[in-house]
Amino acid sequence: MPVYNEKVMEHFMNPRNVGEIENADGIGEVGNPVCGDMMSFYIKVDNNRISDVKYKTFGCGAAIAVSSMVSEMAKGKTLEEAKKITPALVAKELEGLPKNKYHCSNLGAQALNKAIDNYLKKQGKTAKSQKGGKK
Amino acid sequence: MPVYNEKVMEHFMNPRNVGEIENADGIGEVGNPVCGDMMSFYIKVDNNRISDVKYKTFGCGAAIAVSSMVSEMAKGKTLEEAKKITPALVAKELEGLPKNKYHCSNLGAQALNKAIDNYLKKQGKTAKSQKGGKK
Amino acid sequence: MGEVYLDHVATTPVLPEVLEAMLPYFKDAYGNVQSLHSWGDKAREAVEEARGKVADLIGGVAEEIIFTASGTESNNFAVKGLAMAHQARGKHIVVSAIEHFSVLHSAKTLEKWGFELSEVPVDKYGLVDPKDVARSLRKDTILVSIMHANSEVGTIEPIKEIARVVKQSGAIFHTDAVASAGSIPINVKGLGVDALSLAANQFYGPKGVGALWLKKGVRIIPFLDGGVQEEGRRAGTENVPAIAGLGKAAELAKAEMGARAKRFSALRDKLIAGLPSRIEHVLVTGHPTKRLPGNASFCVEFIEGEAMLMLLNSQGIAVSSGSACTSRALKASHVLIAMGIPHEIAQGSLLFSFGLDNTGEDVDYVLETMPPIVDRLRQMSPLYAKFLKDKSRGGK
Amino acid sequence: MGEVYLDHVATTPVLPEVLEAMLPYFKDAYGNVQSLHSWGDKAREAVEEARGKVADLIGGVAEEIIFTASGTESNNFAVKGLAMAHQARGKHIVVSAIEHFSVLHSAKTLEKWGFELSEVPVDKYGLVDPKDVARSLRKDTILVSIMHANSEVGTIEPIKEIARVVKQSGAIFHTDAVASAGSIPINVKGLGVDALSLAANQFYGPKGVGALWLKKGVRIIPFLDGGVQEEGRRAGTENVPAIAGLGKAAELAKAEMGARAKRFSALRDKLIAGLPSRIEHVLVTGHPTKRLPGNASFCVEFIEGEAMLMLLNSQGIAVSSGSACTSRALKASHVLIAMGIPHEIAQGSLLFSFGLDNTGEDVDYVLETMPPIVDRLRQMSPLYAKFLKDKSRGGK
Ligand SMILES: Cc1ncc(COP(=O)(O)O)c(C=O)c1O
Ligand SMILES: Cc1ncc(COP(=O)(O)O)c(C=O)c1O
Repeated sequence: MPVYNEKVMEHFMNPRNVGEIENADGIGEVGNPVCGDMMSFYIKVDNNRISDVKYKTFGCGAAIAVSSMVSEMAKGKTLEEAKKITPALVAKELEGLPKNKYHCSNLGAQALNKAIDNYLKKQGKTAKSQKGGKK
Repeated sequence: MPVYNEKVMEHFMNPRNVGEIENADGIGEVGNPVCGDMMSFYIKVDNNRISDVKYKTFGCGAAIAVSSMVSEMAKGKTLEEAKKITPALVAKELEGLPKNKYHCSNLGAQALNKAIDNYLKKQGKTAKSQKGGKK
Repeated sequence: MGEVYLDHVATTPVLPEVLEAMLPYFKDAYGNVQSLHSWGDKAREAVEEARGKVADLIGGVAEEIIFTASGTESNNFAVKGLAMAHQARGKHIVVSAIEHFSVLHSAKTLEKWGFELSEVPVDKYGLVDPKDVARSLRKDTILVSIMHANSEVGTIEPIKEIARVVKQSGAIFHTDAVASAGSIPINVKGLGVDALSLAANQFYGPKGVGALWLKKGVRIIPFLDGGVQEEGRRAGTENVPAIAGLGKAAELAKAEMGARAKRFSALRDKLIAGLPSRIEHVLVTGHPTKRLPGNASFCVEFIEGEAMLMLLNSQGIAVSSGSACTSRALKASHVLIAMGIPHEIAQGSLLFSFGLDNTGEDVDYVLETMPPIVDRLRQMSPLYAKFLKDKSRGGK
Repeated sequence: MGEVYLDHVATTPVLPEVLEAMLPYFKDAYGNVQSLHSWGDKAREAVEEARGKVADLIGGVAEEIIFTASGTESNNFAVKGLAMAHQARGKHIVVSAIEHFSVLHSAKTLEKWGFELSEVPVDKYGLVDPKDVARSLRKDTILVSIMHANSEVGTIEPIKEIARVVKQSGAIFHTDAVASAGSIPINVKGLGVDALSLAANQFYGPKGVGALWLKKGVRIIPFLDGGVQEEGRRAGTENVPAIAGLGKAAELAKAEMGARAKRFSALRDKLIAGLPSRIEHVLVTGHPTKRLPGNASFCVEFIEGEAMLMLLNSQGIAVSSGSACTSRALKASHVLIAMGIPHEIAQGSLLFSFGLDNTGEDVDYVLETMPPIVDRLRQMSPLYAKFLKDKSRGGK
């Protein structure tokens, strides 16, 4: 009885979209190595749509599989759609995660979200930020 | 690894001198069934010597083996010699008893002792008793 | 000379199928359940499969099963762990007078730790009256532990009725089913208990493994501190082969329970009918009908249990006794005493417990072997001599 | 793809001779040790024979051995039982910072019960300094528990020197030798300890059985309440087959200890020399010479242990890790942290532990398999990317 199901294992063994995007439109970093997991998500946005997504992940099998799954789920989605990717949805797409690994699905969704926020911030589209337009 | 050694087992399986002596010269009763063991010793005394000894015993394997051993040890001894049969000597003759059965060897020696005392008392030879000579 | 094992209450053999189920986990699939590699995977699989089977045996859910190393550990864990977890609500606990020492002494330890303990009495059959339980309950009662069946006299307690009473008070109800689980049908939901102990070696599983069923949501403080095994509720490397054995034994027990019980109770009834008809002054102990299928318990008057046991052993018959001499503590069975049996009669306790290898011929052999043994010991018993003389029973 | 088990620290397989020694006690000589008939006699014989062999392994006396169900139970029993028995003299206890959780969490439980706890630090090799122990001792210190060897980093502690210090204070000294007993020579008299824990599944014995050696005359409060087994010190039906297995494993360990240690340490040294020479930024953890023969432990920088472990497993190699992700509690090994290893490096912990089936080829296979795995994970590691950019180590 493996700890991870086949879907998770498949993503762990063959993670999609690994890497960095040079001059990414948005970057989101979450976690830190002290607690065991760290993810950096990079997105490219075209026409309000995530045209490319890459990530680097330091962490366990679940963290890697979650990163991979989030990247697949995000690709091609509009920013609004992508923002609706919740940890629960990620876990569901992975057909379940061990209880003590739930936080990994949180991290994945959070990192993507942060990357989107980072993009929006740069675009000056967030309420608070006036620094937009750097791109 | 049996709880009792072979010597004890042999005495338990073939106890010597079981029975009562009618018109015994001395009777000694010790123990009570509440604590699990009870022995009644009967002696016949001739010329200050234990010419016959019998007993009835309610109790465990050790109690029965001890009774048998005590009866063997006592037979033919003078009263003074018989009084020197200590629990330790009984246990030694039996080549050892389990720790929690030591009290059985106490009972055996005690019962014999009581029977001797009972005889002496009847003989009026104890300091306190003046009732001797009933025999 | 026969070789007749009639001491299944002490422990049962391991069935061939059970041993078969254990063997792979000694030498091949020997991994640690906590290991994150394929050796661990196989071990985990075995343990989770067994968890489901044990849950099935008692009508529980797999996640509610916590594996332990013995019935004793399950009882220590339940009594101490539940009392410690709920002491904020009160410090009073209730047990019956005939609990196994693993419950009774755990409760006494709690007493030393500042808890208060009440003991509910039993009647002459060893039955607990739910009304007595009700009377013992207080506002600060947090835990009641009453056994499902008593192994020494076979009496089966009215747990369902007791549970109803306990539940009304809000206390937690644990039952020690070590003597009954695997032998008679148990459904934890139907019984209405919160926790239940069982042990594999009572139903053809291996020694060294038991379980505590704990209703979902009931808090408990771990008894064994350490690693995160069993969802953090019981530390220590999981005993995979033994757990696999328990699982298999549970599966077989469930499947064959009816057939086994039928066979055992026929043997039991034959002995219970036969012995007192062949030997005078023999008392059947325990309840006439509410009793474990394989349990035939007696007190033989005027003689002592260990001596009988040894003479029976010399004839190849293995039984047990609750006499003072057979206990290391040199006290007659607290169960028999609680049932109101006088000490001197309790000393003659003898317990025959049937199992899968036994036949009607074994009973015949016992019925034939017992009378001369009893005779012989009575001939040397000062109590019997007294009785013959003046019909008096008991000590001086 | 190979099948290379390098996780003997998690558990060892049961040797064929050991299983052989156990088998008679499942189906034939299945009696209960407490039974007073011949089935009991056979069980008693097996247990007493094993008791002698376990005593022999550690230079103790048979009557000083108390059988338990695991290393965890031995440690709970020792720490709680000794503290409870001697609390009249004081309520202060001392442990090292790198104890196994079964000691550490037992000590924390005692803290909840009103005891005071001091933790002695270790140096970067995981060594306890006897002077630090001396400094921690107080007038009311009743118990010191410091492990004989640490399983995660292999470091062997100077128990003899520590014992000398502890003895001067009059405190009782327990050592957890679960990781070392059966692997390196132990003589309780020479060490000068009062109590010592060991477990069979660490040296080719079965799971589910351990022992506590307790010096004659040292008082302890039973941990498992119930029957009178083990001279009243540990209740519960004795696990006869497992105990027989422990005895056999102890006998074999004693006879073959030198040869085994020689083989294991050759494999260990080969890996310890080879891995850092093939992979950059690999740290050997634990002491360079004072270490268990079969233990090779590392931290691989910039990547995480579980991921490595899973990729190794996909290549048929079984190891363990002390990373946060491999622990249910999601905390990096307290051992590595106590040794001053930064959290982010501790996450890359990897532990290879050798056993009887391993060969030099297994080491070669590891040395060949590891570099691409490390590469692959580093390629996806944001920490490694940062390091390449600005030579920075650690998190944000
Ligand atoms: C009712 C009951 N509870 C608990 C136990 C303890 O079981 P063990 O000695 O296997 O731990 C027994 C043992 O016979 C029992 O009969
Ligand atoms: C040093 C040490 N102590 C105690 C234990 C606990 O042993 P177990 O889990 O077998 O109970 C271990 C387990 O690996 C250990 O390494």
